[in-house]
Amino acid sequence: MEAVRNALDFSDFPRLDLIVAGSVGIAFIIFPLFPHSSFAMSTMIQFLMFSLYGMGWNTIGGYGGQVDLGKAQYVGIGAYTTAVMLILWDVPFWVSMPIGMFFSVVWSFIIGYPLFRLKGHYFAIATIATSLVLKDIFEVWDFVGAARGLEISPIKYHPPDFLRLIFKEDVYYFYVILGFFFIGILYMNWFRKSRLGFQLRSIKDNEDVARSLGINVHWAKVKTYAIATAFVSMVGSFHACYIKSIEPEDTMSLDISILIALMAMLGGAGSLWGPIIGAGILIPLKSYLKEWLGAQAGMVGIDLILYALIIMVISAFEPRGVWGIVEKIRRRKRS
Amino acid sequence: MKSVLRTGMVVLSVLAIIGFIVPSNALAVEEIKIGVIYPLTGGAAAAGRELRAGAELAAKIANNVMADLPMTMAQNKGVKSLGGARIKLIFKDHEGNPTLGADLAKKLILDDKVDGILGCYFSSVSKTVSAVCEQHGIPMINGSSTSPALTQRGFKWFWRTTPHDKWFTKDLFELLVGLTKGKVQGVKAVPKKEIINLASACEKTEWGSHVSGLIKEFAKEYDFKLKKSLLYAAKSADLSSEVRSLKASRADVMLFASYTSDAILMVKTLKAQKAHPKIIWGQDAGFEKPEFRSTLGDSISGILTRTVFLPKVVEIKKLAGQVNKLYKEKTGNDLGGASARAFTGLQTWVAVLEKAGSTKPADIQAAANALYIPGKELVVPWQGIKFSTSGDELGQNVLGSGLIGQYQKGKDGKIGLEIVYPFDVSSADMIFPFAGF
Amino acid sequence: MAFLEVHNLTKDFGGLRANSNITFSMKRGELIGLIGPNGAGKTTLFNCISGLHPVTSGQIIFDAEEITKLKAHEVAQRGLARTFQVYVAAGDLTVIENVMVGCFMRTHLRSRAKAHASEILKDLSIDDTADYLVSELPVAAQKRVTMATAIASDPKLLLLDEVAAGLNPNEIDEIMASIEHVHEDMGITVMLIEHVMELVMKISHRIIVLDYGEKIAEGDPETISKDPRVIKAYLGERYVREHGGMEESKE
Amino acid sequence: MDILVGSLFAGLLIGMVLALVALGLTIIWGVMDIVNFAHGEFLMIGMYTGLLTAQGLGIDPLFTLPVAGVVGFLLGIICYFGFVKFLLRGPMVAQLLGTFGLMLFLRNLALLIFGSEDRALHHGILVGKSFDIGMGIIVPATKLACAGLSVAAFVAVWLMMHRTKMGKALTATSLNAQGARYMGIPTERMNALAWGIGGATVTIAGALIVNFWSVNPFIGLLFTMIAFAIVALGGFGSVPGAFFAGLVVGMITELPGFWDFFTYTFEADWMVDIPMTSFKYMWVYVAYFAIMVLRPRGLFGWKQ
Repeated sequence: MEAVRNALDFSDFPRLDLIVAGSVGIAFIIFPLFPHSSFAMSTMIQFLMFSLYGMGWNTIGGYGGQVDLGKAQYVGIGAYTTAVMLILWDVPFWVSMPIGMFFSVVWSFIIGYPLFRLKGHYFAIATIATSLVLKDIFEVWDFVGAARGLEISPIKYHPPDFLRLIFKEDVYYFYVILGFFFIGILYMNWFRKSRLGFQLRSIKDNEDVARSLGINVHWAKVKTYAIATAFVSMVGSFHACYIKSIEPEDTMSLDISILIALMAMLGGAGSLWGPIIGAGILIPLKSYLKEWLGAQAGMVGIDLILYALIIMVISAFEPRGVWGIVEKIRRRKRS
Repeated sequence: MKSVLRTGMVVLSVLAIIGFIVPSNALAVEEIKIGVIYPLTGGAAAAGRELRAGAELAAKIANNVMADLPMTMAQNKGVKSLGGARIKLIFKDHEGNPTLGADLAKKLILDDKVDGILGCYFSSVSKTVSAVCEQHGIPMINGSSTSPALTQRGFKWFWRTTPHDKWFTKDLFELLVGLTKGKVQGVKAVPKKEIINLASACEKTEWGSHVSGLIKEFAKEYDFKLKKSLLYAAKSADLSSEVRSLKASRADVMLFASYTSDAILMVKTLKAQKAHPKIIWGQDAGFEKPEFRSTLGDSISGILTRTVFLPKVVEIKKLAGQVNKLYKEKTGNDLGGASARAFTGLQTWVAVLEKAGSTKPADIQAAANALYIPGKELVVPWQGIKFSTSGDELGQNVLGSGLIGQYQKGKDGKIGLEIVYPFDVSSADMIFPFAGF
Repeated sequence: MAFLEVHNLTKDFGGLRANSNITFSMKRGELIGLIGPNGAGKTTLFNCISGLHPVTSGQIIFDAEEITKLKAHEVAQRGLARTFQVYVAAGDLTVIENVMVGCFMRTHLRSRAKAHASEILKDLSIDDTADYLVSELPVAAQKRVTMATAIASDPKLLLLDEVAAGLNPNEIDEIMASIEHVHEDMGITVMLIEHVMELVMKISHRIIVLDYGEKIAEGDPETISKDPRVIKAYLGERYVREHGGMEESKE
Repeated sequence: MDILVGSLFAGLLIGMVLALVALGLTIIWGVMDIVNFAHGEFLMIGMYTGLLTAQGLGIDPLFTLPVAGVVGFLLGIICYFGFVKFLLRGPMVAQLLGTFGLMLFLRNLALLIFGSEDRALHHGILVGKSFDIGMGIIVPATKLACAGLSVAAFVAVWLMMHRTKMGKALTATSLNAQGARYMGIPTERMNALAWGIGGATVTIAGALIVNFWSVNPFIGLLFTMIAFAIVALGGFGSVPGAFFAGLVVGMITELPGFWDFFTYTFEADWMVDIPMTSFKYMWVYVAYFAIMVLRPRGLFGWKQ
């Protein structure tokens, strides 16, 4: 009961935050009612997906300070579980998604247990390594289509199919992922106030102190890693139904892992709004910059150069991201 | 404080509102919009440029009268049955990313309201893009993706002009069998036991692993022994262990599916390791690229590659020569496999529209299914274009065919590709066995 | 029955012996001071007792249970809390959130943790800083926060590592009062490492002296202040110089 | 038998090449403890430098090594003072994020300037030469030169670290920057120097290996990952460790060869179908993971 109350309780935020968040939330809900381009719609869906990835990453990477660069493996597990189950046994999305989450969590325990003996960038690089290993396995595993991947045939199902999450119009996907998004925010709001959340923030502060306060540091990290994993896996399942075609090279690529981490860090790791702001900046930037600049001949890669520069400037001058700047200003105002 | 927050708020809302800005152009009657999705940036940007130039050239010919070109679309200004409507190409760049490809397809269909789609070179992207087209009932013509699976999905809105890997791989085995029967120009019949042992090395993404599977299949069917079949990581740092493995298999024929950098590295490593098979065959891609030739120089003499278009075709086919001239004026390069197929892809689009006389998807669908373009109107050496409308391969052009070329040193001392298969159009004697590096 | 017993505790770091054969015991309700020159192994001893460092040999018994092999968090859960000498609060926890981390050891409920934390803050009279980041506070307040956090876990034994270092005389008086409050009113057994002699001598029931990793003396403050070994090892260099002799400290 | 000896030898050779690639990272990451995800991009820049200098000036690629060294040294110094310096003030996360940014930046800058095509050297003393010395041992000239340079560079760096004042100052800085500062060591300059030397060694490596491998803007990441694995396996801070770890990784990449040897020796047909080559790099990552978890000091290192 208290958990629900905590999840719904946003009262510790300044009023301004809530007004902004509320109006943006309402804008999202009514967004499809206005005339919009399909490009804007798919950018929005991407934004929501990456916000959710970022929220998941934020639990372990932001609150826990453990920079994880291997999230793509869980995107893969979620997406593959849903796709395989749908194609082979016609299992609806709403069943296969939790199963995918279960598989992801199991895998996260298997690798998380040894993984969290590492710290700092040794940990970060090890997460990349595990993700690449899993990708290599999927690339030769015939049951999941090996490198050819899997395709959810668009002609086999009759959209709109709410059970299997097969739609023709993006707007359905938009509302599904928006639902996940709001649930994700509530969950994160609960998480940051929960015992585990507090423990994790204490771990990020100082592991020895955390230990002496009775926190099983290793276990707390493994548990949180599992939560992060479940988030990512859930969106991975959605990704499978949305894109309808998955292959290791695309779904489990290192780029996705990096993008997830970069976005959360850019927005502000360790805050509720950080990953959302990060995704809100980078996803439209990526899409629209590319549309405006990248497609011009001779400007190849200019969008990514700009993107890299933003990342470099942020990391050099305000490693706590956009939200870090906001908080800094607020604190200065107060004192 | 407030000002900064307000700025943040403004940024967020702007990002949200960007979506509301709609580029909704009214449908102009005199224009037919074809969305073209190619890899214009990223790893395959070089191919993307060729593809784009090929498609643009075809559009130019369709939109203008070029009476001396013996092809229907050159005789009219625009599409005649649609009142001379001009073809307008809208290019999009998928960067080799299937997810992005699907997004772009939606954008083209819903925002730009294109009448049809052409693309996408990468089979993986063609897969997602064709799925979007299928859902929205928008016709898509594919000119250059060779994964067999694409036309085996029962799609009703997807047509492919190029032959696919299954045919190409079959061509190879036909060539091998031809060798044993003495059908190859300039080579006496070779006892089968001399070329019975095969080994293949394919890069392990979608395309390479497909090819690898096909080689396995056909080796069984044609009764060859596949001694070694390996998949390697694309963009590999080093291939010496792979090559050693191939060598150790004592194969007579080595088969590859590699992109450019791997193809170059593979041949370099073969050379360094002094591998000495009787036949080296590449499945297009890297083995056909100009960089492959210029980097490796004379040492590639004798290597075979499958392709759909060789500069030699120009000598056989008058039309190809004419188009090649135009293409060279435009880009400074000769037509290649990528550009010729992109050209043909768009040519097919124009023919379909001409036949349909309407831009309604259903009319286009009917026209495409009933289409026939005779081989003499094509730049590529096919018998024509006619799509299958039944069976397990829907929308596949049944009149296409592949070529197998061999790098040979010409009279001018330059290394170039000569046609060795099909046997009836071969342009030179085949070098057999491979002389070694 | 002793409350905390340490038998022959030895701790090596590579070739370096930081604690050698230390034996002492502590009664429930006692307040013990642990002193010694820099590098004497005081903090290492705390680390060993609280389980952060595995001991090389020896035995630690806390409240009738052997805790030698237990991990730090298990030790803490049995009611043994500690503070840290250098408290790096780089993170984004506010004062009250910091204290709540301690409270969460005993409860899963946020509401209860929060209530308990505010109580403790009030108790240590730092409730006015509740919503500040720890790093924003002056040193004295930071020290209080570390104490508050440790107390929040409802310990039976509290190990305080130099809570008075770097404070001015006024602040030392305040923190002394806080320690006494914790010890007497809350009934928590306390062991403290301290360089500020006024404080140790005044409030300790008993003092243990370490030098070069070995226990060189143990006894009530008065005895210790007269012990020649102690004076030589520690007080001789510092306390005597600063305060001109032993006699004044008896006040 | 030939295949076993051949694989063994090839493993050693490629191992030395990879060790050379990792040497710069050993200094920057292993010794100075600054993570650098742009390491492979430095290599890529070295490759382009070698290639373009050779083609532009019409000289043999071998003579471009000093040019590449200078470019790499400057690149390292510029990166340090222009960027990395600021990262070090922030938390560890900033290093990860920032050097990732640097990686993206360099990669896409190269893409903008050079395009995405693969480029390769066509002429040169080393290009395309190899020697067959029997027993299945075949030595490509480029790799042999790389291996020679690798040994020389490792010896030089080792001597520098252990025999010169500068090297000791570097080590002191890495062990305890604050302490080193108190002792009058200009730590800022030491860090910059580490970046300069690290950059120079990797660009020289790049200019050399471009004799054999073709280059494109995307080539960096694979080498970054391999270099990470080598440094981790060798143990942080251990220069000789990195060299031997390079050899180990070289052997791992030759695993398919050993597999073949057993396949043919035992005539085990089931072994033929195991796709060992597709897992070539996977074993490197697995080795990294295993070493980090089981023996965090690495095989030969002294620092965690």
